[in-house]
Amino acid sequence: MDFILSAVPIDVYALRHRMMAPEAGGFCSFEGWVRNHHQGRSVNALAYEAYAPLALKEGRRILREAQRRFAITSACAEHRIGHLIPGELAVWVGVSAAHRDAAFDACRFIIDAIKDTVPIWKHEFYSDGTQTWVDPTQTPSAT
Amino acid sequence: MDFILSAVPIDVYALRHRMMAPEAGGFCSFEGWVRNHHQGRSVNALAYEAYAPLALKEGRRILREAQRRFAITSACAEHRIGHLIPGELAVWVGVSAAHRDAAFDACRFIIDAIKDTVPIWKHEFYSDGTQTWVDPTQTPSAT
Amino acid sequence: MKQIKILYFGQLRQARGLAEETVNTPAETLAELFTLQSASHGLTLASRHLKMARNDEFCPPAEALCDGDTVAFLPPVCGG
Amino acid sequence: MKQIKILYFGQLRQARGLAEETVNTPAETLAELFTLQSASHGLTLASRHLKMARNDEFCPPAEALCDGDTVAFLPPVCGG
Repeated sequence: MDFILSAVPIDVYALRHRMMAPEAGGFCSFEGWVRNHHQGRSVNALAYEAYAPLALKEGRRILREAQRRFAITSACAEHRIGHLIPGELAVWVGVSAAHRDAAFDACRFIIDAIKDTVPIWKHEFYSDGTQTWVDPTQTPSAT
Repeated sequence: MDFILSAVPIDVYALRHRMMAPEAGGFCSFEGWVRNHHQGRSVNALAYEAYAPLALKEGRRILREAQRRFAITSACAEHRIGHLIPGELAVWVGVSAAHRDAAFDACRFIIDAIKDTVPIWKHEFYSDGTQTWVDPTQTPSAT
Repeated sequence: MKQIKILYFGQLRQARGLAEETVNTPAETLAELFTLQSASHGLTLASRHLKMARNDEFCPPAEALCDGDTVAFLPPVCGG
Repeated sequence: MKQIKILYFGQLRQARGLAEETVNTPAETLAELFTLQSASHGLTLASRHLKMARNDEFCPPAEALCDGDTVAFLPPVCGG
């Protein structure tokens, strides 16, 4: 049960392996990958910036809330910070549970909450040379 | 977009890697793990048996239906056959999509449909020496 | 009489004691074939829980048998 | 006057041109501090889209500032 901010590529295999438990029968994971386009513009790269102390607190609060709301065995999430290119993994969420209902519901709850409240910002760099801090309140949101 | 029956351990990393696509922004996977207990009984091992020609047809039909119903980039599923012990991976489903709604919904649809209609049977071996073909119509279902 | 190859799976394979057999049968439909085999070998699965396949496709029990068909009797599935 | 450390993130960091600064301010609340900084430096984020934190905890904008506080101005988040 941990929320991690990482400046290096996320090791999905280590995260997944750590969550395996003989009493868990189902495991659901979600991955957010960096896309090569956003609202019709070609994306070359992006950078995630976090307010780290608060992001860690908020991420852990979300995982605790998932544990309280759903009958899960364990939950973990890791978010990249720093520069990424299309195809790279931006965020990973994994949930194990005795039954698949709880695994799916908790995984969905966690990624939605991360996107909604964890203080992380995305700076996109486009192939036309422009760049912007993505503001979901200004533009229809993606992924 | 493939449905696979495997007599050897499922290689999650190869399956996941094959699904990565620069236009996909979200990826959802579900794994069914062999549990060490079932309805209060301690499970030592189990065996999955498939009616292979029909299981492959039905599995592929489910993946095609998911592709038709949801806005996904790709979907894949692999199911183990043969003997497994607790902790081993019995089934893996992965779905990539531009948006997470479709990835979650399609992944859930596929695992539900696999459990519902693909001709695969489970033989459980208990630590008390007994064994049974699990019949979900006789007992409340699990996972 | 038709010559039919029958496949058994899971609890039905265990009950019949073999995975497949070839029979000569007067049965006109898949359902009749199951009734005959069931009576001969004490197979107890309730028909409402039984699915059937012919030549590797799901098939309604009321369908007619043809000489040379392969029929499969499928107890409730339990994958995943 | 209170001495307050201010942290800027994302589009606000870009607009302010720096990630943090320490100011002496007469502001009584976090909201007042943002209004003053916004006027001095042309920060344009609408307050309905702004969240604030004090000493690494989310904090309502109406809360009182204390000397020595660290305040963060948080534009709309965009993780995931």
